[in-house]
Order: sequence, then structure tokens, then C-alpha cells
Amino acid sequence: MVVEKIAVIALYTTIAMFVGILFMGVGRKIVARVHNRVGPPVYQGFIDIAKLLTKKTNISHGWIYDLALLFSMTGIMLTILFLPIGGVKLLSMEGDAFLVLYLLAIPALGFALGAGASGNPNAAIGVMRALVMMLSYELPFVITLIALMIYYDTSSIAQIVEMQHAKWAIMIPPFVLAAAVADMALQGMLMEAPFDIPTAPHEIASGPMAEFGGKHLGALMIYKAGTIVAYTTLFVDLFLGGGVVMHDGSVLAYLANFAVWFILIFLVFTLSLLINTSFPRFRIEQAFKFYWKYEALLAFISLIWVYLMVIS
Amino acid sequence: MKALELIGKGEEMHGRAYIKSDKEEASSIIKKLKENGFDHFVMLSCVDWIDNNEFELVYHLWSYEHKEHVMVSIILPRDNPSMSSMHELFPQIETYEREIHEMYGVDFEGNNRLTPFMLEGWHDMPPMRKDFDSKKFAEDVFDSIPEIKEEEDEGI
Amino acid sequence: MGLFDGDIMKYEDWNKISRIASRKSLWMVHFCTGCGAIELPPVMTSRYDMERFGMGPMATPRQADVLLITGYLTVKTLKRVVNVYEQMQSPKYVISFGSCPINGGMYWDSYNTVKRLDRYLPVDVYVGGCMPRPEGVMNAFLELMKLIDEGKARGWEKYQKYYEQYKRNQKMAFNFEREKDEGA
Amino acid sequence: MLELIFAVLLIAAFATLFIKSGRIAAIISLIASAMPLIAVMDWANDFGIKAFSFGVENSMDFSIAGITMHLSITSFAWFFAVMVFSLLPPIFLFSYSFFEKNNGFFPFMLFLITAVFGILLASDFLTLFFFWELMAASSFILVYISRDKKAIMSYLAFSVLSAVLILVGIALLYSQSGTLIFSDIVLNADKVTVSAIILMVAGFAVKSALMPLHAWAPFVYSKADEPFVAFLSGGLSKVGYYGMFFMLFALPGAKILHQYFNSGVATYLLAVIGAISAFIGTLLAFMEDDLRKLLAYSSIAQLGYIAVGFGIGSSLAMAGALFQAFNHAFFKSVLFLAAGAVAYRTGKWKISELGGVGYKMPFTFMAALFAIFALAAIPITSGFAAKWLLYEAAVSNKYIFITPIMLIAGVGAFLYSFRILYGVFLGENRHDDIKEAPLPMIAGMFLLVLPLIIFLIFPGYMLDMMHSALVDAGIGTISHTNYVIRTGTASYNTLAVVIGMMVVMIPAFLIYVLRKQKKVDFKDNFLAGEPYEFYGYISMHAANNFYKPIEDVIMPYLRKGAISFYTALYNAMGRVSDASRKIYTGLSQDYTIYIIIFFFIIVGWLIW
Repeated sequence: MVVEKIAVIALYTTIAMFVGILFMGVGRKIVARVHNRVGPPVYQGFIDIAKLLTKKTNISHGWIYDLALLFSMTGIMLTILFLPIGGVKLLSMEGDAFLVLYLLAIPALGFALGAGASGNPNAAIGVMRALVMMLSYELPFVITLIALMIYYDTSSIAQIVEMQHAKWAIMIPPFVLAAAVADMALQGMLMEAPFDIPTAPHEIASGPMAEFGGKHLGALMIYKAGTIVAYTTLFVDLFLGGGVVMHDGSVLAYLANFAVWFILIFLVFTLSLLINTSFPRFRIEQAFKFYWKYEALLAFISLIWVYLMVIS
Repeated sequence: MKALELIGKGEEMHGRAYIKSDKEEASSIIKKLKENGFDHFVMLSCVDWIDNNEFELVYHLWSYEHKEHVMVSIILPRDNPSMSSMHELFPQIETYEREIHEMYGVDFEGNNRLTPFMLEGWHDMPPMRKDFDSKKFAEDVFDSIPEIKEEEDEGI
Repeated sequence: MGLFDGDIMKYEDWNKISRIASRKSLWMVHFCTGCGAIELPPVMTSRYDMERFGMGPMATPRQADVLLITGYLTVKTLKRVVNVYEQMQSPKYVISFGSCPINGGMYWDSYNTVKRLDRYLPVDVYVGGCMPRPEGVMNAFLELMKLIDEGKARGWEKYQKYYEQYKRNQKMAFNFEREKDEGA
Repeated sequence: MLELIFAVLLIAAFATLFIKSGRIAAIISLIASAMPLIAVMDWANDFGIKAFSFGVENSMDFSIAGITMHLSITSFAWFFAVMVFSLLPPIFLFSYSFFEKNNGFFPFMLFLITAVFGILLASDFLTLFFFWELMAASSFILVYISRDKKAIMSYLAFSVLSAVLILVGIALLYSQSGTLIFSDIVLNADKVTVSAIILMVAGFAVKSALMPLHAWAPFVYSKADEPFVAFLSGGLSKVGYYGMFFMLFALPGAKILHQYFNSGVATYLLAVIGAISAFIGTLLAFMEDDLRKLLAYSSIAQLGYIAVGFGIGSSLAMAGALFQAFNHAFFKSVLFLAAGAVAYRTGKWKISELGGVGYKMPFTFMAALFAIFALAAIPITSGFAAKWLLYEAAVSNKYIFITPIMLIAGVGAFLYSFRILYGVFLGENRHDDIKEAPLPMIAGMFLLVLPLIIFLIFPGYMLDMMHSALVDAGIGTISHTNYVIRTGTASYNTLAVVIGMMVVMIPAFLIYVLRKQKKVDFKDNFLAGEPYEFYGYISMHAANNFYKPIEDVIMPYLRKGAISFYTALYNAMGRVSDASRKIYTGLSQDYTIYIIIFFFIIVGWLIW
């Protein structure tokens, strides 16, 4: 039984990473189509990563710089382990939403350490912006998370997914507002256009990644692909019922749930890309004020609304 | 022309006031012009008259009130020319002076930043002077650099 | 202990895979020196769209494979270009735009412009024209891809092989000292 | 047994008074400080099953000037003793090479230890207050060594404030329950009024730097010697929490407060104060440039978490609070010792001046790195388990105001932890001439990091240690095995996280091994082609004014912070005392009038 469980977990994690890399190519295709361009082939993500990993010479700024490579990939795959994907509870019975929130911080901090060790001033400014972005979008996201926890009276994502079988969370009135706020926070997490402040190529030479090349950049591309899957799956699990359509344990149910999950995260990713193509880049203070003033206010309203619903 | 009345001498050339003066008097003329309306310092240029062996420094000023352009020109001898710096009047003059010092070799007393400005690691004579043969210099420098010799075997 | 440095997978077919990968996704950093940089936006935008070949601009030389020299090079900028080229990670390629890097172009007699770029850097593809049109630039990219595919784009190996000669030439250009008597 | 420990400590203290060389004094104090730790360790097996009683056999009574003091160990005092005394040997090991000359650090540190030992063992309020004063005095002298006027004055003012609050509290308790012995007060706890509890809790809160009473912390932490500050922020603040724990739970103060206000508002207020101090502490922390002040504000923030746990009061929250206290004791002392080691080598405190120290001091950097991971509660360290328990408690009690603020303070911890790592240890290598810290210092730091690793995989051990403390104090415990903590709403399996990480590390390691790589110096960096040495010196260290963009957004709101409140108070007191000076005019007639007025007030009061 345990071996079968490990096999399922390994299968789903690798599938999730491949879906992530596929989405990078698809993302660039969608953005190109919006620009009325042909755009790269859909499998461009795989080629980029293959090219980076087969670079002949690689530079390193010391053992902490290599730590970034290990930390970022390990952290994001560990997060995917703890997220229910397509209704399949990988390890998410063992941990809960707070654990996932802090697991998402491991790659960010490891990445920041690597950038810091590279000694490039652009990298440090990029990391400063990334951490400030994290602080700013974390407030509204956390408030919506607590609203969900109070409503479903549990803090484990797997149970939240189970309780949404009958009705998706987004159908409950206060959670429509909460989903909108969480989607804008998702825009910040995926670092899409209005909030791609940390890795701004024009201002700070692509921020923290200024000194990353070759296999280090390849690992970071895999990390970026992982974040696309991890954040969108988190959003889908919390608000759109985790893509669970059929509940009996048959293979058909696995496939159906997986297909629905795939479609849902594709829609969420496309929505964030469309916002990406239509917005210039904010300054870091504007993003901070946007999240802490307007988003936090909306989130707090939905939190109080849920609180009143729960008490009555 | 307003400038000519102000200074009293000089004539009108192609619609611009052209005032000839010499080293000592130039700064007082420009100060006088600056006070009554000519507050925009356009540029400082240097002309190399190699035939009569002299440099001509021309200070261009413009006045938005009178819509007039005035040129104050100074003649300097060609061998070791020197002029007093006027960066107290207009701060940007210091940069023009640096450039002219580097390109023509005119020495400006009082300007303490006459360091190499655009040419990095330049040990030759100032290149904009007419007696500097740029084509010959180019051949000397760039043709003397040999081709990259590759061994014939193709096996890289 | 390079896992793929030939000890597990045969060197040739490993080279083949890395060549295919690097051909289909060429990332470029362009050193916008002369008047050629303005030729690149039309190549990136919707009419010609170089991204369909997987090419895209990158911010730092560490991340890039192709160095675009888009115009004339003075001795001062050549020092920076060499610095950027050495920070790139091989396999790396150089494309130079315009006639100035070929033979000095209209600055053939200037005291400051570098006449033949390939004495200082190994150049893989030259693009003629006093600033080539976007079709010329696209043609150069396709040419580079063909060279990579046939394994002929070995500028970076040439640089490593004849490193001393390149360095000697660069040093001669950077601090050239004519004897005083020749001058005026 | 207790007499022997007290004797050893006092003899060592007096001995080190006269020793000039720091080395010998350090060795003596190291041996002396190990004594209470050994005593505490061999009491461990007593508390497996022992019910909560004050009369445990190894108690001791001694009398000074006719007053008898009762000392005996209890289970929760034992937990705090383990936490506080396991800090000391590594700190003394660290200070073996930190102090060439014995500048009075060792004797008064030993007096401080006897005082803390006395407080934790006290079983009646008189002994507690006696040792509390001894602690205040010896720590004041340790602060005095730093010769910084502001630190000395603020520490003096606040320890006097806390002593007065506790003294009045004890007097009230004595007047209401007629006795000072803890066990008797617990018996007739219903007669204890609310004001006594509030005063005592406030008095203890001063020592653990809760928000309104925290003004002394930034000054004292940034001026006193590093080893003392490590113990002050790691150990002494926990003694303050021991007092609060005793007042709120052992002597069921929390129940009395609930009955009085017939709702949990009082303890909820304590939780809110804790959350606010965590939030504002973090905001102030990541804008600081002085490394020690930054650590001071981060200390206030982390201590705020414990106050939140005390405020909520459920078994989950209390387990989280005690676990957080344990973690905070260790990772905060490692951070202060690391700051001390860096200052020992470079002599600088400001983050903007430090830079690239980690390249030359790798072991200090590794210790600080692990401590910062514990501080930022990354799931691969034991810090996360503590904060997870607190979040679980807050969510299950549906506190919608505290939980977001706590979580944001947790995320804010990443900001100043990166500031320390980048500003001090990484970045441009500006300190090429320094050597690694001497061996005793590194040994001290790594000894302190050890518990954080042990409780990383097996938080269950920590919960077992607390088990008897929580049960005896009447708080009940939470279900847990060695590595899984199960609560009503969710469960957290540390083994799953660690094994998952190991398995997932393989592909990442594979990619790392894929190609050989060339080590490159930080000078070979992308500066848009500019060679590093070209202009003589391009400063590549972007650690000055690091979070300026948010500072401009946040600072206007924080302008009127607590410290400016105290300066206003300070000036107000100056004016009042100045006005009162005018009364002593030196004329005898005025004095007679004052006496007559005073006489009339007394008579009026009696008649009325």
C-alpha cells in the first residue's frame, strides 16, 4: 500500500512539474497572440531548460550561491507535495495551509540567499523588492485564507477541498469578494506584469537572477514553472473545489478530476496572463500601498462578513 | 541688435551679433551680456586656423527676451594656447573647456578638472588639431594589429 | 565529477542534443553601441517576431548565448564589449551588425574606431549594410542557427584556443603608444 | 542539594570578583554555571508522574535576619529552568575568548544566575521578590559596564517600575489572602482580587519587553556586552514569562479575570498586546541599521508571540507559547553571539558598514543562518512547529483580529532576516582581512544551535517536556506522537516534511552535479561591462537604507511610537519636578503654612 502511495505521489509531482514547464511555453504563446505575433512553439519551455542545463561552462559564487539552486527546486517540489492536485491528496493530510504558506517561503529565501551571495547590487535590490512584494501580497491573501478556515472550521487544505464537493467556495457570496482579492494576490505571487517588479529586466538587470546562468538559471526556470503550478493549484484548491468532479475511486475518476484540475488552473493562469499583457509595471511603493490599502480592506470586509455568517 | 548696443563694438553676421575681443576683456563682456538678458550659454567652440597659425575660441550666448544670438570670439596663438577659465559665470563651461583641452590642447587656468574626458588611454597629440593626420594614425594603430593565425587542422 | 561530461553519455551525441537545444532557444544580449540598436525592435515586434525561433532579449551576459554588436566600436567601448563577452557562458556566439565592425565602415580613417572586429573577438555571423533592414537581421539569425546545427559556429572554442593572440591584439589596441617623433 | 548549588555559585561569584584575567574567570564561571544545569537535569525524572505540589522533597528553607525563605522546585518552574540554564554554559564558553580582561562581566553574571535560580525555585512571594531585586541589581550593574547613559537610565527606570508593580501586587495579595506561601494562596484563590493580578502581570511584562513597556529594550540590547545581552534577551525575558505563567495559570489568575469580567476580555487584551507588539516590532526591526538594535526589535516581536499564546490560554496556545519561548531563547542568543563574534573581529555594528563577513567567517555564518531559519519559522527548523501551534490556537478560537497580524509579523520576519544575512554576511566582500572567530566562540554558538536541530524532527520530545508543566498548571495537553502533532483542525507531520525534502532534493542535486563549475570572485560581476577596479572603487554593497521604499510609506504612521511617548513623559516629569522645586523657598513661614494646610486636610478626611 505504501509503495503504491509513493508511486502516485512521485507520478503526480513529476506531472505537475511538466505541466508547469508546458505552461511557460503556453504563457509566452498567449502573450504573443495578444501582441498579434506568432509566438514561440508551445514546448519552448522544455527547450530553454534543456539548453540551460547543457551549457558547457558554469560559474558559481561560492557554496551559498549553489544553495539557491538546491533550495529553490526542493522548496517548490515540497510545496507541490503538500497540495492536493486534482483531488489526489498527495501528502496534504500531513500538513495544512500554514505549512504550505511557509513552505512557499523556503525557495524565496533560498533564492534570496543565492542572489545575495552573488554580490551583485542589482540582485540585492531585486531581492529587496521581492521580499517587499511578498510582505504586501501576503496580508490580503492571509486574510482570505483565515476567512476560509473560519467558514470551514479547518485549516487543512485537503479537508477544505473535501467540503467543497457539493458547492465550490466561490459560489458562497462572501467568497466571491475573497476570490477576487486572492486572484490579485495570485498576480503578485506569479510576478505577472503589474507586479513583476522584482525581476524587472530594464531597471535592475532582471533583479535577483542577474548573476545566474547555465544550470543555475535552468534550476530557477524549473522553480518558476513549479511556482506557476503551485500558486494556481493553491487558488483552485481553496476556491474552485480543487477540480474534484467524480468521487468514486475508479481510474476514470482520477482522469476526470485531473482534466478538470488542468482546465481550471489553465483558466486561472490565462486570466493572470491577460492582466499581464494589459498593465505596465507598478513601482514597489504603489504595489505595497495597493495591497495594504485597498486589497486588505476588501479582504477584511469579506472576513467580517464570513465571521458574522459563522456566528449566526 | 541689442548685444551690439550693449557692448558697443562688433558687427552683425548672418543675423547674429559677432563681437571680437581678446583674452583679458572676454570675461567682462560675457558677464555684462549675462546680466542683461543673455542668460542661456549655448556652447564654447574652437576653430583651428592653421594657415595663420591661431586658434579662435567662440562663446555662443542666447537671450530668450530679445530672441538674439551673440558670439564672442577670442584669438589665441596656436603653440601652447591658454585662456582663463570662466566656469564661475556658467558651471557648464567647465565641461566644454575639458573637451577643448583634450581635443585641441588649449590650457584653461582655473579649471582644475582637465583630466582625460572622452579618450581613454590616449598618449598622442590632441586629435582634432588640423596637423594631426587621422588616416595615418589609424593605419599605424589598427593595421599593425596582426590577424589571428589559426592552425590548419580542423579538429576542434 | 561532471555527470554528462562524456563519462556516462558519449560525447558526440551529447553534443548533438545540446546543439539542437541551443539552436532552438538562442537568448541574446545586445550591446547597443552604434546606430544598429534601433534595428532590433522591428525584429521583435509582430511583423517579423524573432520569438517564434525561441530568441528573446536577456538582461545580463550570464544568461545570454548570443552577443549582438550593433554598430561601430570605439576603443573605449571595445574594452567593455570584451568584458561582457568574457562574462558570457559558452557555447556563445557573436553577430555583428553593419559594415563598421567589418572594415571600419564610414569611419575607416578615424583615429578612434576599431576597424576589424574579428581581430579582437571571434565573430560568427556578419550582417552587411549600413544598418541592415529587419530582413537582413532575421537572415543573420537563421544563418547562425544553421551554423550551430552543422556544428560550425565554434567562435567560443576559437577564442579559448587562441586566447593569447586575442589578448595580445586587445592590449595593443587599448594602450597604443606611438613614438613621439612620428607625431607632429 | 540546593544549598550546595547556591554555595558553589556564590563562592564562584566572589572568587571571580578579584580575578583579573578573563580566561580563568570564564573557566570558573563555566564550571559554576554547569552546576544548576546538572541539578535541573537530574530532577527531570521526578516530573514524569509527580502531581503538582509545592512540597516536593528537595526543598530548602533558609532564613536571613529572622525571615524564613522557602525554596522548592515545581514542574513548570523546572521547564523554565531547563530553558534558561541550558543557555549558560555555551554563553560562558563563548565569553572565554570574548573578554581578554575581566571587566566585571563574570562575577555579576554569576550573581544574576543565583538570582534567577532563586526566582525559579521560590515557593513564596517574599523569596520571589528578594531574588527579583537581586536579579534587577546584578543585571543593572552589567548594563552599567556599557557606560551608555541612555541605556543605564532607561534600564534603571523600568526595573524600578517593575519592582514597584510587583511589590504593590504582593502587598495586595498578602492583605487579601493573609499568607505569602504559594500553595496557601492557591487554596483560597477566590479571595484574590483582580487588581493584584493585573499589577503583577504588568510588573513581569516589563521584564519581557511587551509593547507599551518595551522602551528600554532597544537601548539596552544595543549597548551592553554581547554575551550578557544574549542571556538577557534569551533567558531573563523568559523569567518574566515564568512570573506571568505563574500568575495567570498556576494561581488561576486567568479564571479570576474571567469571573470578574465574566468574559475573556482581559486575557484577549493580553493577546492583542502581544500581536501588536509582534507586528510593530517586525516593522521597526527591518528598518534599523544598527545590527543589535535590529535584533532587539526582532526580540520584542518574537516575545510578542509568546504573549499571544498566554493571552489565548487554550492548551494548544500554551504549548505553542512555551515551544516558542524555548526556540526564541536559543536562536536569539545564537544571533546575539554571532553579532558579538562579528563585532569582535570587525569592530563594527552598522549593517551598512559590514559586508561579506560570511566569506571569511563561514562557521559563524552557518550558525547565524540556522538561527535565522529558526527565527523565520521555516518548516525545516523547529521554529515552525511553535508558530504553527499558535496559529492553530488562534484560528480554532476564531480570533479574526489577531491571526492576520500574527501571520503578517511572521512573514515580516523574512524581511529582516534577509537584511541580516545579506547586509552582514553576504554581498560584496569588504572585510578581506578578518579571520574566523576563535574556536570557543564557534563551539558556544553551535552548542546553542543543537537543540533547534533536535526538536526539528521530533517536536514530540518538547511536548513531553511540557506535559507535566501544562497538566500541573491545569491547562491540559494536546495529542502528539514523537513527530506528529494532531489538533482539532489539522495535523502537522514533521517526518513527512523532512523525508519529503530529502526525496525531492535528489533531482535538484542531480542538476547540481550535472556539470562542473568554475568558482568566480565577486569582482567578476555584471556591472554593465565596467571593470570593478576601473574607477578605483565601485561600491557594490546595496545594504544601506535597504527598505527605503516601505520606510517612506510606513514611517509617517509610526512617527509617534512608544519611545517618543516616553520622551514626552520624561520631559513632563522634568517640568513637574521643576515646579515642585519652588515649594522649598527656605522661608520658615511657608513651611508652617504647609504644615497647617496639611493638618486641615487630615482632619477633613477623618471627619468626612
